[in-house]
Amino acid sequence: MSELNFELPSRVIPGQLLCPLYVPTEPKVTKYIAGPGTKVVHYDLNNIDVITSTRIGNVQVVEKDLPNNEENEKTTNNDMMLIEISVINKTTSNDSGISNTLSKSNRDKLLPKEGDIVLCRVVRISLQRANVEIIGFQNEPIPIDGGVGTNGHGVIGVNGGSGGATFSMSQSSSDLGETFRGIIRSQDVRATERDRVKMIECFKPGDIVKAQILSLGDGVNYYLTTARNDLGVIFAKSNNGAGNLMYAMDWQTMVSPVTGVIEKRKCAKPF
Amino acid sequence: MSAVITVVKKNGGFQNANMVLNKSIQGFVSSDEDEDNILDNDIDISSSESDSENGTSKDRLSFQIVTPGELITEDPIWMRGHGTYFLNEMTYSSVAGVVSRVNRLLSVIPLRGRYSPETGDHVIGRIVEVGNKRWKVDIGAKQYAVLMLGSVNLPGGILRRKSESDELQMRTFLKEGDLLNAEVQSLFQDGSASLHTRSLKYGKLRNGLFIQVPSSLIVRAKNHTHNLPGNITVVLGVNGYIWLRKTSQMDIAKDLPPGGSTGAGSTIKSNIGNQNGGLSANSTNVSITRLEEESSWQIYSDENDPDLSNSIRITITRYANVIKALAYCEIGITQERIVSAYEASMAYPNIGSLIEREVMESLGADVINGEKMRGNAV
Amino acid sequence: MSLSVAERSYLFDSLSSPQALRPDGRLAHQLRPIEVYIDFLPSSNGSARIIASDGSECIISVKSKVVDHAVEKDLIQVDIDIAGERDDSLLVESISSLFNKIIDTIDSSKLQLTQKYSFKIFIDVLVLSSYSYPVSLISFGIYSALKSTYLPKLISSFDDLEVEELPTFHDYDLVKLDVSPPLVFVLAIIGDNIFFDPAFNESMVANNGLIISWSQGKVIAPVRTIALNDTYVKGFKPRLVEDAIELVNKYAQDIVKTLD
Amino acid sequence: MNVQDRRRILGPASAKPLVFANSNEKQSLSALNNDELNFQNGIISNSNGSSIVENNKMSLLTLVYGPRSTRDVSFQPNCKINIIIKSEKFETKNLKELSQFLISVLQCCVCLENYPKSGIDIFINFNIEDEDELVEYIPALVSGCIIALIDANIEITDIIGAITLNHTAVCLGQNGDQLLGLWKDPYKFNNNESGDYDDSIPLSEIIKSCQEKIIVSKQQLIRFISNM
Amino acid sequence: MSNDLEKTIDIHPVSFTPEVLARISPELSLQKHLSLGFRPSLKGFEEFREIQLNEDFLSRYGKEHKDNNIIGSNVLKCGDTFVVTTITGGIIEDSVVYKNMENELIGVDDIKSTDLSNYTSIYPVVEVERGRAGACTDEEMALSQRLYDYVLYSKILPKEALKVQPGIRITDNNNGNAKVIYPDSSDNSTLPDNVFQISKKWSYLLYAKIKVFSRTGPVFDLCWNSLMYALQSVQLPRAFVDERATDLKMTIRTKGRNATIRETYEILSDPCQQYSLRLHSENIAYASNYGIINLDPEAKITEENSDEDIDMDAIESVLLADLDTEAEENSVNSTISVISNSEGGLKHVSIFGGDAKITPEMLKKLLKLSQKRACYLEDEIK
Repeated sequence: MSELNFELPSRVIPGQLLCPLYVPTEPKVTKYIAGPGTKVVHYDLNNIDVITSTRIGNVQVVEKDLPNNEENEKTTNNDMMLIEISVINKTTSNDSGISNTLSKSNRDKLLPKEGDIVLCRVVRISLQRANVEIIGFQNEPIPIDGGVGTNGHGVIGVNGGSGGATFSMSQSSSDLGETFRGIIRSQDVRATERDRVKMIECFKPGDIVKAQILSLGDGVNYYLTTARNDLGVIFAKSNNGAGNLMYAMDWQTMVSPVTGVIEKRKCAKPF
Repeated sequence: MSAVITVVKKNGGFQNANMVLNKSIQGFVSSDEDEDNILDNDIDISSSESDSENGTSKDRLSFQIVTPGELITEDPIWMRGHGTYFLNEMTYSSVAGVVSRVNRLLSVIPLRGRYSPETGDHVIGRIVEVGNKRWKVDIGAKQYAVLMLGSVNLPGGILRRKSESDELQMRTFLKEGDLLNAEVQSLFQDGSASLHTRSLKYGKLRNGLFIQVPSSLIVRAKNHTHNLPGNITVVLGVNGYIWLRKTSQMDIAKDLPPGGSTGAGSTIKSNIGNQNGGLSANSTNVSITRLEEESSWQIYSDENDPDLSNSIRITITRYANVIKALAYCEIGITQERIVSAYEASMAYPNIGSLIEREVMESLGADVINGEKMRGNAV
Repeated sequence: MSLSVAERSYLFDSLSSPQALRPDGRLAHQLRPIEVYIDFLPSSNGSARIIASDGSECIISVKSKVVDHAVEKDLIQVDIDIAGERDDSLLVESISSLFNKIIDTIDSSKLQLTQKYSFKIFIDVLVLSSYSYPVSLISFGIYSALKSTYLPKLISSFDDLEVEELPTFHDYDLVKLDVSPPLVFVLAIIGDNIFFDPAFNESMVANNGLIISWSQGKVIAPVRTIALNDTYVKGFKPRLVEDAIELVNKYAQDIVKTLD
Repeated sequence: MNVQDRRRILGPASAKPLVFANSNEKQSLSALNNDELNFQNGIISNSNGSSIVENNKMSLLTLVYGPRSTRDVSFQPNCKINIIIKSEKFETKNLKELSQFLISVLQCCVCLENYPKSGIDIFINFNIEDEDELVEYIPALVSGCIIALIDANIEITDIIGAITLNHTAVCLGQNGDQLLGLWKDPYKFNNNESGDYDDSIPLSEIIKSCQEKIIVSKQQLIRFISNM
Repeated sequence: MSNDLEKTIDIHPVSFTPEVLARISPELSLQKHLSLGFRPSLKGFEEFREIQLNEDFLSRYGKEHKDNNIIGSNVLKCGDTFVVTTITGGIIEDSVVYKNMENELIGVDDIKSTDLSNYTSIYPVVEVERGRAGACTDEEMALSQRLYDYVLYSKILPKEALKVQPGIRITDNNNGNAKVIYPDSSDNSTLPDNVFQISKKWSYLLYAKIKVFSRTGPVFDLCWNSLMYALQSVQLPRAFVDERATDLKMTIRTKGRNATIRETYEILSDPCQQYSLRLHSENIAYASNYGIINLDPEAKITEENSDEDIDMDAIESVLLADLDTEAEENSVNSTISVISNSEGGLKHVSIFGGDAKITPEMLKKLLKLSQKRACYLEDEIK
């Protein structure tokens, strides 16, 4: 990494200026790119664009290769150096042992985004697809309120009963995961023999599934896939949820160690 | 008149509302008489002279404009079409509009109302929803139109096969809010339209301004994209959606005569004549040669050209106001009229004054008078 | 309805350029023409119907009632309804809160009938359709309606503290209500430019908006900033407030003249 | 309200709330005006972010929920901010107007484009409200929202400073170079004799003096955020 | 097939953080914790959460003088959760029906103070803040109703304590100074006797607004305890009637209509004089809750005797005090709620059987725990 010709603060708070977009350094002009945790903001006072931090964390600087497509040829010359500047959240940087193989950035997992591995619960299946609700990310802390409200008087959902009617607000439940919905289409269940997938032999309502986000989908649903060995059902109970917990035997069978019941699922490879 | 705001103030609202309605109807009629364009060839409004052969109820049938509930005819010989209903052997109108008779079919074409798509219409639409392998498009009709993923050209050339990744990244091609022009490919059972953009003259719209006029003012024609003086191109969607943009290379090429010419958008007038003739063959020529380039990602770009000069923008604004003035005067909108109104508007150096009622009315009058003088009018 | 990215950048570039080109060619301080029909509701004390050139329309009715002003403090009350919006939606409630504050600045001593009783004025606003933030339209409507309001003429005596009597009125004679309601202007800030009366497409690219009230020759409170869309909103140079107030002070008088 | 709320136990309808007679020993509020705000964050575990902002006249608890999914069926590329202020003292209409104002202000700094298809819901609860005017709460409300948003790990481009001066609230960004929000209400001389209101000061001057004060007044907030 | 079975009885090696596991499989999470000897909240089985009290700093009679209408308050913090209770007052004119009833009662000599009709309740509105708007949830409605009922049946709040004994505000004709005189004050000898003969009677009403923040588990006992603390802090203001209002009659003649008589009694609260609400303090009791759950033999299966057949009689169940966390709330179906005072007097017990094995020993134990808890809670306020 090349030397910076100005001091970057190590720890920053939102709104703190990091650097301008271009810095005339010798022998090359340095262009900074706003990475995760930063944003380009126009400053009225000096009438320049600068990169500002958008979260609390530590500054990280990574040199990037010059992209070699035609667009850049017009504007940049070879005397330019690209540096991506980003702010890494203190919590994420601390437990660096957890790394997500798919998402390159360490951006906080506030929202599911393309490529993320998520855990979801199957709520409905049809011939073409399984509807799921996303309940969290793998190995990411999640908000505590899951929407249960028992008080010795039975289970009452937070948006259940007459309290269900809400208006103007985003959602009634307080939890992020509980309310984002997703779809696993039959062709996205597995990588082979995709045309012959029978949804009923892959998922059952109530199963906990590990899946990857394919796309943001439409207004309501994310599109998810389980077409990988390590993706699929991880928790399931036999007899449509009435029986015992089952464990994966191979990639399409699960068994309950207590009762010996065997059911079909598209399992995540457990090892 | 104040430069800041003009206020028309009247006592009693609803009576005046009637006056406005009358005026608009008259406007419609007058433009009707002036220009046959307003009506399609297949619709024949019989005037009182050329009335029905049996001629039993000549006085009733002589009404050209009817209001809902108005008796059209007592003669049961007519087949009842859209906009009519039948009660006690008599045919009444169910909308406010113009009576139309085609052979034995009697229908009323509403003066106002939502656009009803027909196959082959060149329309402009706005994406409202990205769905499963299709986009929902607002074209101002009763239902949203559908644009299937298979009905668009994707980056990488026409012959490219649609892959699954395309389904997942449909939003990168067209997303909510995007404007495009397209052709109505077919109609579904319920009257909603299925669109396609499989031609280089269709696709995402950029470099300009969107305005909307009642769809009844746009006349269906062979060509709906016109290059106007001042390096401006207008796309007149049949649905009343209009796009004004800076003339692009494509637009110029399209207007060139088959032999090829150097004048970029210079000879509009000459083009008007040969548009019907040489155009279709010509545009396909261009398409093939430019296929490679235009099928790249650029056709779905959201970026405007960097060289949209202020003078272009001002001209676009002037055209937009001129078209709105024509719409205000309920004059059918054609390329010739836009140009003639544009020329007339040059009398007003301040474009902002074109939004005033008197100015709009005088512009409309200028256009009509101009046509009368030239003898275009019927 | 949202605009496409290309449309928005076209609009934003035009509007934020030093020449400040508006999509309909207006000058920065020019408002769109409006049509006002007054006194169109025979059973109201005053009414107005106001139509903007983009088809936005709102109707206003003024009704009155005799109240004991010792009991009822607020003598003018505005009730706002916007077609297609719930009564408790953020838009309706905040506009209605704003107008009740604005109306509060009207000198209500003109409504006093006797030492004990006053007229209470109810202004009902119904926005039939609106394509941009409707406060300006509503305030012009309220202005026209109040200016055309006639109230029954009092024939009983003014001094009624001793005599326990309700005010009585002339059978048909009416008195014109003499108040000067404030006007409210919406200004859009785009780049470093300020625009009066932003149209729908201008609002969609506005960096910020200002609501400025004006009455009898000067800018009065309430003054507010307001986001006119949810994509382009950002801060602006503080001195623009000064410019905006100056603009309002300069042109509001003309507007009042044309409204009258 | 004619509609009886049958979901809550509200007691007999004929009852009237206690009305306290005007006390003559009412202390003047302006004496306490310069009280510094105290901040706290992350107290509420079932929300994504939370903050408490208090001084001896107010205590407000701000909760941030989200970004979370919305009920909007159409795709939204940006996230929507929603604010609900709960207060016993002020009318809902006024609170909603204030909510709309705060949403406008926060839109200037929250990176909305990072959170597609979602909404950020902010709930503000007043625990103590001893101030007579809503406008006086705006600095605390803005600070509360900012801390709670940071606590929820939501990205923001600026720490907004807000000052209320002469019954006018001014929200400034970029160290005072940008005006993000302005709120001025018609102020009536109430029975209380606060003489700190002067109508003759033009708005631009108020803004100017706010610009001068902003750095100092933001200091404490920034210090707190740096230690979060 | 049997081959497959043998080789795949392995424990799932996919690992999750405890939070994630609690969300995706609460039962498993709970059982795993219990098999290790503690609970998901890391408490012991019979351990309660610490509580912190912040009594009565919100009300007008709190440490700092405030100009609000709150006459009693409490902030109770328990673990992460905190409950804010504010009590406001109202005044109602006693209805005729009530007066008649009272006369009848007076006619009977021995009014039992234990008669339920001599007690009233507080009107509670519970709000559990969970980031939602709109109508109240079933949980909130159920909580409010339980609080209302239990306050009434506990006989804490005697109607007598809420009677208003209004004073009279007299305006001195000479200097215009207003002065409030109460029937029991010393300097009322100068007044005519009939001045306190006001024909109407009033009672105070109490309203409680209970806001629960940061809910992590069942909250009824927290709400109840907070309400108890708040009730004990309530100060009722003295109320007075304006002299002019005591016998105000006004006739209004409207044009052509009947004359109407308007009579108003403006009853105002004295901002300076107040007295503590007299509760039946021996009836004050505190709430606690318990859960009983069967230990899942599967959870221990790896440690020992995995081959042993599971004997249904040998299923062990454990008693958990003070349920908390999502995992417990979701998986513990047998719950017991107790309201008890420090002497062990029970005001309320409810047991929901669920599926767990509840032994009499457990019940005895939990009653003892409740008493201990009540002692602790009672000491907190002193």
